[in-house]
Amino acid sequence: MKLHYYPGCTLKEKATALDISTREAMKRLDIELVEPEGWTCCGAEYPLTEEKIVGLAAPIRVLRQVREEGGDVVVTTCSFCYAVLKRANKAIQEDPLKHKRINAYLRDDIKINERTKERTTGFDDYNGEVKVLHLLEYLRDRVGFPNVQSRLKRDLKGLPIAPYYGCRLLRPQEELGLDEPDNPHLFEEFLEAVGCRAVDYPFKQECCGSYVSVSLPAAATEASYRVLRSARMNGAKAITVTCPLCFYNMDHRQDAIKETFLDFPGLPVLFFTQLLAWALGVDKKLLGLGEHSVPADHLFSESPTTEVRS
Amino acid sequence: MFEPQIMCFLCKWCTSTAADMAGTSRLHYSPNNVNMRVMCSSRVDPQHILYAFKEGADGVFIGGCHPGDCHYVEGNYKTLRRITLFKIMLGDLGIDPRRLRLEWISAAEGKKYAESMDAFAEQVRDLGPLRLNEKALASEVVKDE
Amino acid sequence: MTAKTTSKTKDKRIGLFVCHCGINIASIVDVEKVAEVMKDYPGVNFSTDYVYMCSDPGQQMIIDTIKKKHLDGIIVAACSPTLHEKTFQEAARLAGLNPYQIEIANIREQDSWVHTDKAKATKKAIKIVKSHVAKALQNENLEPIKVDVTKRALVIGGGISGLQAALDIADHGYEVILVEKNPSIGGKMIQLSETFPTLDCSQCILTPKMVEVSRHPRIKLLTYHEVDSVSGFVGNFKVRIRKKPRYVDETLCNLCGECEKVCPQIVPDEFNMGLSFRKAIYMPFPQAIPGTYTLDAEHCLGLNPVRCGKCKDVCQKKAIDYDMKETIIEEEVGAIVVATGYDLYTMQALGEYGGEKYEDVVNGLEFERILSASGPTGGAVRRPSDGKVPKSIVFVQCSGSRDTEKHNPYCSKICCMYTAKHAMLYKHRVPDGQATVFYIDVRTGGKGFDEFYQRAVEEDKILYIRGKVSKIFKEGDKLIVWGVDTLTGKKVEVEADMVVLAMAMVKADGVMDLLRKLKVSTDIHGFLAEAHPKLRPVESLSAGFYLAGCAHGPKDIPEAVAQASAAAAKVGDLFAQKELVHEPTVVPVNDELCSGCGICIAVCPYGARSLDPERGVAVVNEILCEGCGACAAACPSGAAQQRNQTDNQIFSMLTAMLRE
Amino acid sequence: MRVKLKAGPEERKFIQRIEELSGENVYACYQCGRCSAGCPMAPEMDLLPNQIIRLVQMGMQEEVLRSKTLFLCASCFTCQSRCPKGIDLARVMEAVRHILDPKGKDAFGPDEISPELARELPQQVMVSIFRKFAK
Repeated sequence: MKLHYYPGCTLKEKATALDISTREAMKRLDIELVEPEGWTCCGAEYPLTEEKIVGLAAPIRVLRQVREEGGDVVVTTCSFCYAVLKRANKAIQEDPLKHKRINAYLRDDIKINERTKERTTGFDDYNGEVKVLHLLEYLRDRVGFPNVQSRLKRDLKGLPIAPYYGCRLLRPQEELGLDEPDNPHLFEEFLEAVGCRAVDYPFKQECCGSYVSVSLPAAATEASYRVLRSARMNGAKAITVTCPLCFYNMDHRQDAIKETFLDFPGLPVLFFTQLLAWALGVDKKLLGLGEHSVPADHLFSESPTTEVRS
Repeated sequence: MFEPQIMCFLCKWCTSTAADMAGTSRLHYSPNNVNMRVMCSSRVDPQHILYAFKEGADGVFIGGCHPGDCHYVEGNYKTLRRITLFKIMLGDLGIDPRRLRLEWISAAEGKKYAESMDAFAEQVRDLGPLRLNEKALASEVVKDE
Repeated sequence: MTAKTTSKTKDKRIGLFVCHCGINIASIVDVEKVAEVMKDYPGVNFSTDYVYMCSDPGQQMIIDTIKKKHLDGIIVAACSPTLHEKTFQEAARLAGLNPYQIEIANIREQDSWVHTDKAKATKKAIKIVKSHVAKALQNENLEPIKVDVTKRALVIGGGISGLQAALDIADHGYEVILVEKNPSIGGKMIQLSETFPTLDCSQCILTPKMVEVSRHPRIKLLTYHEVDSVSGFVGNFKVRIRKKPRYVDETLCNLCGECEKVCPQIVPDEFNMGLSFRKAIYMPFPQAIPGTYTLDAEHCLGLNPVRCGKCKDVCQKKAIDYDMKETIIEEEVGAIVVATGYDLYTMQALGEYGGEKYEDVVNGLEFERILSASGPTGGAVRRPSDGKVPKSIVFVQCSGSRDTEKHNPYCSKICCMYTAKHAMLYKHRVPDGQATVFYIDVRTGGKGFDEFYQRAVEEDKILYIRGKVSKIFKEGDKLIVWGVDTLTGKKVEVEADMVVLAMAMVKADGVMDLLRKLKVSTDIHGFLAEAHPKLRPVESLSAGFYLAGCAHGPKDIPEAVAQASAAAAKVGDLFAQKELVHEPTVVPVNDELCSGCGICIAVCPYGARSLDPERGVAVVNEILCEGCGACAAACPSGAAQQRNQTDNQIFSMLTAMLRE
Repeated sequence: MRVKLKAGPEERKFIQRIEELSGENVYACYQCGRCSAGCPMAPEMDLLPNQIIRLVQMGMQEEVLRSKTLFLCASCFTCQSRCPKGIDLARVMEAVRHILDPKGKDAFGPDEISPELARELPQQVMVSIFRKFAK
């Protein structure tokens, strides 16, 4: 089965682990991921003021391309891409002015006929036909967690893992509708489905510091520290994320965190797809564990905690 | 200058009281209107409106309580639905729908009532007299009933 | 469809009386001319003008003329009917004329006072008068509709509001049926510890009232009963009441308590808000009325002597009967007081405060039980998780209130006061403890309320922080509260041992089903809607229903009691009448024209119309009809005609006014 | 220092502009402070989020525009998700940054990223920070 997949820029450069593990895991579920032809950056930030609506052009172009290729669903794993694509899609569906203006921007895009190589313009208006789903949502609603469970090859034996939602998966709820912002369950259900034990801790929806880590690293250091500390205090052996930026703030910058907060001994950071791929029997070499600053190898040892089933 | 005849159906609880208040406040407006007091704006049947046009009204005005304030719980919502639909029908009958106006005027809004009377008279004045063939049409419909 | 007067009305003799109102009318409207012109108008038999029609000589002139000229109807062209319609109706009645034959033509407020052009104003006055003549020619003699009143009241709800309403009505001398769904009366108030602003013990002031209700000769107390359905109308309701099986004969039970001792089933205790346990056979609380045990079938092992039967075995009075069945009682009443109370908004909705995940985050009612001498801790402040005495408690006001976005937009009104009380009582019991209150505003409108709040701050040194808490979470055995002090602009964090959320008051659980059966309307939050927010605050829009207490909206005890007494007084008003009198200008059905389409039934806001299944026509309950006329306008066949404002009358008036 | 409250055309224009750009009704705020209570960046801010919206309500343009807070908001929407009045404060912040001209010392320029850091940073964070805080 083919499924449109929008990886986003970071997955092709700094977070290839997320990309590779996603692909490998989906193969095991007999799903072939197809990237929309000529996709571009989604813009990373959904434009929050009325005058910046040109920022909707990039995500809408991507979604329109999915539609042109006959797709009715596109999945993402990066939380930033997810939020931008989903919110842009909703804006086009619900705001006639945005619909009109964005389609006017995009009408003159060049269309190339596959067969004749003829170049023309004139796309039909994009009306929000494509459904944007996060991979977690896709697994829950389309594949079904019981189906995932039935295909597991390795037993994670209730490895205690802290799910980390961060900001962009949950908020604004009115537009994303993935889960309740202060009482979410989706990630926990996923972790239980792949054989882990979801650790409950109060910082799962707190911000990691996001892009402020570039302009004011100290603030992000503290924000990330609070999340990691809370996860660890509640017994997590690792924290899982969906977003490459959360990964960067918590994994790549964990040395800085340890330097600032001497009481913190460290905590591995994983992409959720690494756990999924591993549980589905993907080879350890294909999990991209080399990208981690905080070693996470020990969580993926064949024995004695895990074993490959027939 | 053409002076239109305006027929007003005013609900007893709000708009008719507002019309009284315009009087006690000695507000002046042009004397084009004649009023009929009904218990609720929802008492006004489209037939009454057509009949008023047939009998010589150039404009018909309906005044009710503000949404949510109806003395009879929800009569004004019924009026709103009825009049919205009926305006479309009026257009089909060849009567300019602007000749029919529905306003929410509370018992405290004497000023709004006086202003509405002037504004509506002005509007109907601009539209001119209801033309004969329109009247013929109106009477046709009324007979069909 | 044409507007013709019937031959009968042609013979009517109409009199016209045009008032000068001093110069109020006469300076703009040529009143003599109006009277003169109308002399020859069809149907007008007499026409005159006079300087003050409402004066005694003016009224006498009307009376004399009606008699002398044998008038069948009169028009008084004068001021607005809101001023003197009653005056002239009374005059007509004295002259032997049916008051519904009086027409008031408003030529003052809607003519002379608003226009300046004399000729136009006079012309308009003539049109107005003509229209009323056209109407008067078709007016019928009407008599007010009368119906008997059953002088018994039903009170639904046995909380403080229901108890007060029942007592007052019974003291007025009328019989009352008080229905309470729980095993005992007492409601929420019996669960409270001490009451603001006087700190008197809630149980101490309520139990005497409960006893009084149970002993009152005119009150029939039906606990563990629910209202099943209501039919009929004001003064004449038929009520079906469902008696839930208690499985204990309350007349036999002597409260020996042996059954409770042997019962193996342990259930969270509702009276203590689940902070302690009871047995499946239980007495809700020691002062419960009626004083009897109740067997909770939901938690009992199965009402089957083979499976358990221990309680039955030990009951010496043979009061326990597993075969008790639900029964239906029918009662006739004339008025119904709805006092169904409230519940607290669920903490589950507040995920950021843990959403019931943390045992030591409790709601206001749970804290009342913790403070109460009859509560699970005997009045000692101990936290639920481990029984430790909390050294720091954070109180969060407006939890779920004043939140237009996700929760309840309204202010729950009593939380400011009970939070001050909670913090104060806590400090009295744990003097070295820290009480911190997060608030947005402190609202203390009420007698002695602000003084009470100031005492809490000044004498008990309770720290009030102006800001709303964003998040509460657990770290170790502490609860971390994230708030802000907007007065200093500082983000604050408090380590607390316990948190009390002043949860919003919401409609009682499951009350909507009942309210739908009663056909009483509510606001969008499910609180009962009053007939008028200012002038009829204790009556429902549906005649014969009265509101009391928090079923109508958040309120404190004195306010609930006042409203209950007011509702009782209103019931007294109703019962003081020999018979009910109702405006006869209703909308009856002409059976010959009615096709039974049912449109009028759907538009009626009062449920006054229904379909007669045998004859296939609409029928009207004239007592319920308020005469708005919406059905008359909606009726496609003209079968629904409003008395004295028929379509024909309206058409005639339009012709009279508009045809040049 | 006593601050003189003004409600002249300039103040009204400022408030109106913020409302137009953000699509939020700043007067809906009743200053409960919940946004500040939950804000992850609040410890670094010179004005708390609720103070920003308060100053906008009062038309105190200068104070708002020179606040560091504008360049600390991480658009995490925690305030939005808990605001009892449903105000999206991230939108208000973005609207204020939008009308800020020049962007001032707290804004962020490309020269502040060293080549080493640029090699390490995820792409999305660079796009984000320039979209939000660019000079």
